[in-house]
Amino acid sequence: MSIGIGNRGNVQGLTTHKLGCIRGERAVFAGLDLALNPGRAMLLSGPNGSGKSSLLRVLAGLLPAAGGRVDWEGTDVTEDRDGHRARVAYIGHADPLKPSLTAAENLAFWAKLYGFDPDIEPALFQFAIEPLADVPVRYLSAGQRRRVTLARLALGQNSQAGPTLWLLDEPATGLDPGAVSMLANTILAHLSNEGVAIISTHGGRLDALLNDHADRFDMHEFAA
Amino acid sequence: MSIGIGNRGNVQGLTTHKLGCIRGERAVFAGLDLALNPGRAMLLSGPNGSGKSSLLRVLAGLLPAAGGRVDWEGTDVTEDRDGHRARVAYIGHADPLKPSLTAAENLAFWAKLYGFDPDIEPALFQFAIEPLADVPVRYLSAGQRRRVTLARLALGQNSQAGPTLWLLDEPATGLDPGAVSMLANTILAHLSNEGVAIISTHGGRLDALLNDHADRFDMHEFAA
Amino acid sequence: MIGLCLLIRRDLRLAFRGGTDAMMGVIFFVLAAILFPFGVGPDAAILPRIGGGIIWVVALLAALLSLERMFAGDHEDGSLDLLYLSPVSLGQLALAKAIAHWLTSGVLLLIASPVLALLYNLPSSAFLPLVATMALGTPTLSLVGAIGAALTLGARRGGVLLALLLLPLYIPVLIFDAGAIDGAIAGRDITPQLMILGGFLLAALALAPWATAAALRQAIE
Amino acid sequence: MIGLCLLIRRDLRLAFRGGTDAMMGVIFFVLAAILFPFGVGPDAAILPRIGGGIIWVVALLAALLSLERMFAGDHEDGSLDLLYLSPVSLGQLALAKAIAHWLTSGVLLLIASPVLALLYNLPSSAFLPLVATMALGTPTLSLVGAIGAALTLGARRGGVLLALLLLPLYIPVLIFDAGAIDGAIAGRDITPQLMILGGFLLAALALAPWATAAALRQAIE
Amino acid sequence: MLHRFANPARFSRIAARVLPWSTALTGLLFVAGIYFALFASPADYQQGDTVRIMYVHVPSAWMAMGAYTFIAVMSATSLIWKHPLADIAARAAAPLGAGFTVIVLTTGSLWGKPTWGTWWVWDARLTSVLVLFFLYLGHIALTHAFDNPQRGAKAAAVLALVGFVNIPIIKFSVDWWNTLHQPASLTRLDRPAIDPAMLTPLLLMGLAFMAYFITMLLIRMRADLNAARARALQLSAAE
Ligand code: HEM
Ligand SMILES: Nc1ncnc2c1ncn2[C@@H]1O[C@H](COP(=O)(O)OP(=O)(O)OP(=O)(O)O)[C@@H](O)[C@H]1O
Ligand SMILES: Nc1ncnc2c1ncn2[C@@H]1O[C@H](COP(=O)(O)OP(=O)(O)OP(=O)(O)O)[C@@H](O)[C@H]1O
Ligand SMILES: [Mg+2]
Ligand SMILES: [Mg+2]
Repeated sequence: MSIGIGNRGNVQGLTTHKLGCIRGERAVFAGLDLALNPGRAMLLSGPNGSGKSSLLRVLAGLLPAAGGRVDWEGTDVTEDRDGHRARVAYIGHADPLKPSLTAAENLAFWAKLYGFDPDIEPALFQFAIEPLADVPVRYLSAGQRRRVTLARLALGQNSQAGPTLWLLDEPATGLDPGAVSMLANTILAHLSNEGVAIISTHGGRLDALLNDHADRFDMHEFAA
Repeated sequence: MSIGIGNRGNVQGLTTHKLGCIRGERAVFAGLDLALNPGRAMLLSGPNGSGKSSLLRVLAGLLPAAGGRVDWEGTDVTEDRDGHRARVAYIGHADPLKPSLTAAENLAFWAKLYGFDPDIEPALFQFAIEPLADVPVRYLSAGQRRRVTLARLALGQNSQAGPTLWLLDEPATGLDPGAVSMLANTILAHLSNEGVAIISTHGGRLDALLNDHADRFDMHEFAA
Repeated sequence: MIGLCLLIRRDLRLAFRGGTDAMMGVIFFVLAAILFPFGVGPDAAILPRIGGGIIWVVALLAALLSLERMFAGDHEDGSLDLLYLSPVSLGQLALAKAIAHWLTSGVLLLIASPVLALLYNLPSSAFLPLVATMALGTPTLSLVGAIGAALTLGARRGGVLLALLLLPLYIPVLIFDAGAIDGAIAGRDITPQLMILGGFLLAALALAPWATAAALRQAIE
Repeated sequence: MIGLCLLIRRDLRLAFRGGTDAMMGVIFFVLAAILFPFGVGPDAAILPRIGGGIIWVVALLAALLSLERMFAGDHEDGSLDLLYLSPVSLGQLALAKAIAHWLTSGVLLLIASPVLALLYNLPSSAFLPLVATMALGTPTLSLVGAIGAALTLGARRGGVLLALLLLPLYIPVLIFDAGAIDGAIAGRDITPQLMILGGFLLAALALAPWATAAALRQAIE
Repeated sequence: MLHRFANPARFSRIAARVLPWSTALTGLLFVAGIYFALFASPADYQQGDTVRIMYVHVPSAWMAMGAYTFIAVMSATSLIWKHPLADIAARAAAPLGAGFTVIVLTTGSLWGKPTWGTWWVWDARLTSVLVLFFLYLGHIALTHAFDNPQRGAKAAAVLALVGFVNIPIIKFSVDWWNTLHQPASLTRLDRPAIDPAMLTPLLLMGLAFMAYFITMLLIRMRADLNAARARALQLSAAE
């Protein structure tokens, strides 16, 4: 698990130290150490309720850690919250899309807000949803919605200074095999760009496609 | 695809004839014929937006067919809507659970409303969620919620005269491998009971586990 | 009948746990009634004059408030599909929802109204008529409201539409309610108004579940 | 600044497409104003007497109405997480939401109020003060309301709680507004009241976004 | 009888044949009605020339109520017999009825100022007509509030049936409550209590409004059917 730990002076990528998380007065995990070098993905597995989503939220800074610390390149991320937020791309279980806006409007909003390249065409193309660009999200099927959500990753990737730390919570939910390949290619391109990705998963095509570039991490061991 | 068609006099299970579906003034599929014998499952595959969910809703009677007919044991289901509703167990993309009620309260409500056995313990047990019985659904993880939704199937199964036609829309979404096995076992028990199940899927563990008892059906061919 | 009770119990439980904003109604009712004296000024002469009317208008607005989400939650999370597939008919569902809505808004308004009557210094002869009109009128609001809630389910701009649809249907109830209270204060016999309100209620009981069920059937797709 | 405009534009677009119930406010406002004469009775003498107060109470209730879902949609679908992670600060988000809320409720109320003044037969000397108090008061309602909306996000019985929290904060605004209108009708100078309302607005502008941001930070978890 | 027109194509053919006649009839009736109303009828001994407002006010009041009744009947036809043209007829009639209602309200107000000294009072008849206007608006809004037009039509049909209770209230409000407004003088069960010199223009204008309604209804229904056909062609071309 501990790749790259040791020479604290010149640590790269993401490391956590004795990280803990409490939700609703119950400890979800504790004493969790992980380390991830640039260019690598980490596949987070573990049974339902083992705390994968919670861990990703702690890493994103959305949930306060109950103990321990998260470091980026050796420095605690809580010291520079704005810097950390600019580094993170987070995909949760839910699709943050407005049903009454079209797919293109939804994406364009996030692109502009994050200061990404406002040309969303390539991102739509990357997930094969150009034909749906002008359809209100209300009418999209479950998998089509997920594609629109994921196209946000492509937006950041196609811009300079996009996020380097991708935190993806079961991103392949509802995707057909073709779309899973598109997602895998997007992630691989990110990794080849010295990016870091942590991806929760229950196994499946995405795991297989990322296998050569990913470490595995089982939450089960850290259940509190 | 057409297993059991031919002797219309004594048709068993579910058949459709030239079934069509229109959503938002656009034809989703047309001229769809399928037939399914008791004791068999059908794995519905197809790219995102190909109409798997729409087909399941038409079969459940939730969405009106735009053309063609759905027969159960040779008679049109629209002739006896109440009888058809009593026959159907439907699992959609969304989890019909109230966040403020506990898992047990949610399940008990559906059990009583459908006239199933009000003892929900075995169903909770079947999906390994007994420890969560008294937790409000608001606090459950994505996979835990899906398990509670699926436990409804077990409820009907453990009662006499439970539904015979199961329509499951990507039921394994968010489940860990252990839970997928529980689901597969539940489905297999249903099939061995002369039940019928139509299951939309994008491939994965559930497909493999059901392989010996399932036909496959690709929506792609019927895209309108 | 079992299904009806079950559905009502579930809605009440959800309201109590804060799953819906049904309780909003009473709070709104009380707050609004407190606010009006501030807005109008605590003129001792004018409050009793307008009190009956204000209490009724606020009750009506309170009923309107919690209506929008009467079926919306069940629609969004797929529960409505399951309710439709269950042995309980949509008419029973409509009736159960209206009863639950009334129990979480109308009944509480009914109980709160004498207090408000005191606040507004209404003459004591107006107390009984106020409670009587509330008892006859608020169930009608819930029943008719259910139609509107079902009709606008999934509509663009549902909330605005709901208000637009219900306002004209609520006005007759309001006219007779206010008329009864004014009549009582003036010492007139208010039996005719109460009869008409009772007639509205009976008509709503007979027609509203049917109309609501027809509207719900359209909303499931 | 770009972020602020972007957020406001998005909320306006959502309101226009019916994604939120922001428009509910005005409709509610107009409807309520139409209803009161029914409840109170079409007494030509009493309506102008209470009209100013009623208009303001209804405006306040209308503001309250659309507040509950100010952040709720973004909270439920995970948009709030992304807004927090974006370069825009939560304070800017709070300000943008309050401005969008005001544009979809306050401004429309402002425009509708002269019409209502006509309906209620208010003396013409009350028109300008009514519009002036609306212009100064409604932005305060939106800004203060944002705090309440953020504080009650995800709370059990959020709506009730919101009303309870905001009522005491809204009452001072109401008192000075109604005071200004009454004063104007009585021919008094209303500059002091307008100054105080302006003071409220400035204080709300300075403090509310900050408090809202703090509350939002707690709601994300 | 109704089912003879069930076929939209046959309806279109019949409408095409009727339209020129009804258009001409509408024009003739209006010319005659306006002539009698403005020139060939006496001014009222009490109200003077303002009484001529009546010749617009009263016919449009009849048509406002008549159009709603028509919509209600069509809605029942749509919900019970699923007649394909009923939804289209209801949808076509609603804006016309709303227009008549606006005319009643404005002419009433204009008439109210000189006779009652106020534009508006909250009395039962005026209020119930305002309610009718809201019902029309609700019907139109509901028809267009859904992305699926079918759903909008059915929802509006349910509303139309529910709202029909308002029609008797408008009609009898003047009898049930004593109000400022005129009670029925023409459409009552015993003899009309109106001067024949005023009756002629009133009846002519009533017929003119009715002919106008039928003409516009046919035109709107035909346009609606054509639009549906164009959409269907477009969809089949796209496949
Ligand atoms: C906005 C205000 C008004 C509205 C909404 C209104 C509405 C109506 C309606 C719905 C009718 C049809 C009654 C029926 O067929 O039974 C009617 C008829 C009539 N209205 Fe008005 N009205 C208004 C103002 C006035 C005024 C100011 C006058 C004149 C003083 C007036 C005089 C009449 C007369 C003479 C009739 C014919 C009654 C009959 O012969 O049946 N209306 N009005
Ligand atoms: N309510 C709706 N109104 C209009 N069109 C819709 C609606 N729901 C779905 N559609 C469209 O109908 C098509 C079929 O959708 P459906 O949900 O059946 O697909 P699916 O096969 O289940 O896809 P997925 O694998 O993504 O779940 C899609 O193209 C979708 O955009
Ligand atoms: N908001 C919350 N409040 C309290 N407890 C929570 C909350 N969210 C999750 N939990 C609990 O914390 C634990 C971890 O949940 P989490 O969502 O992180 O699991 P997960 O590994 O992502 O599971 P899944 O595979 O089902 O998505 C679960 O037991 C869950 O019940
Ligand atoms: Mg998770
Ligand atoms: Mg689907």
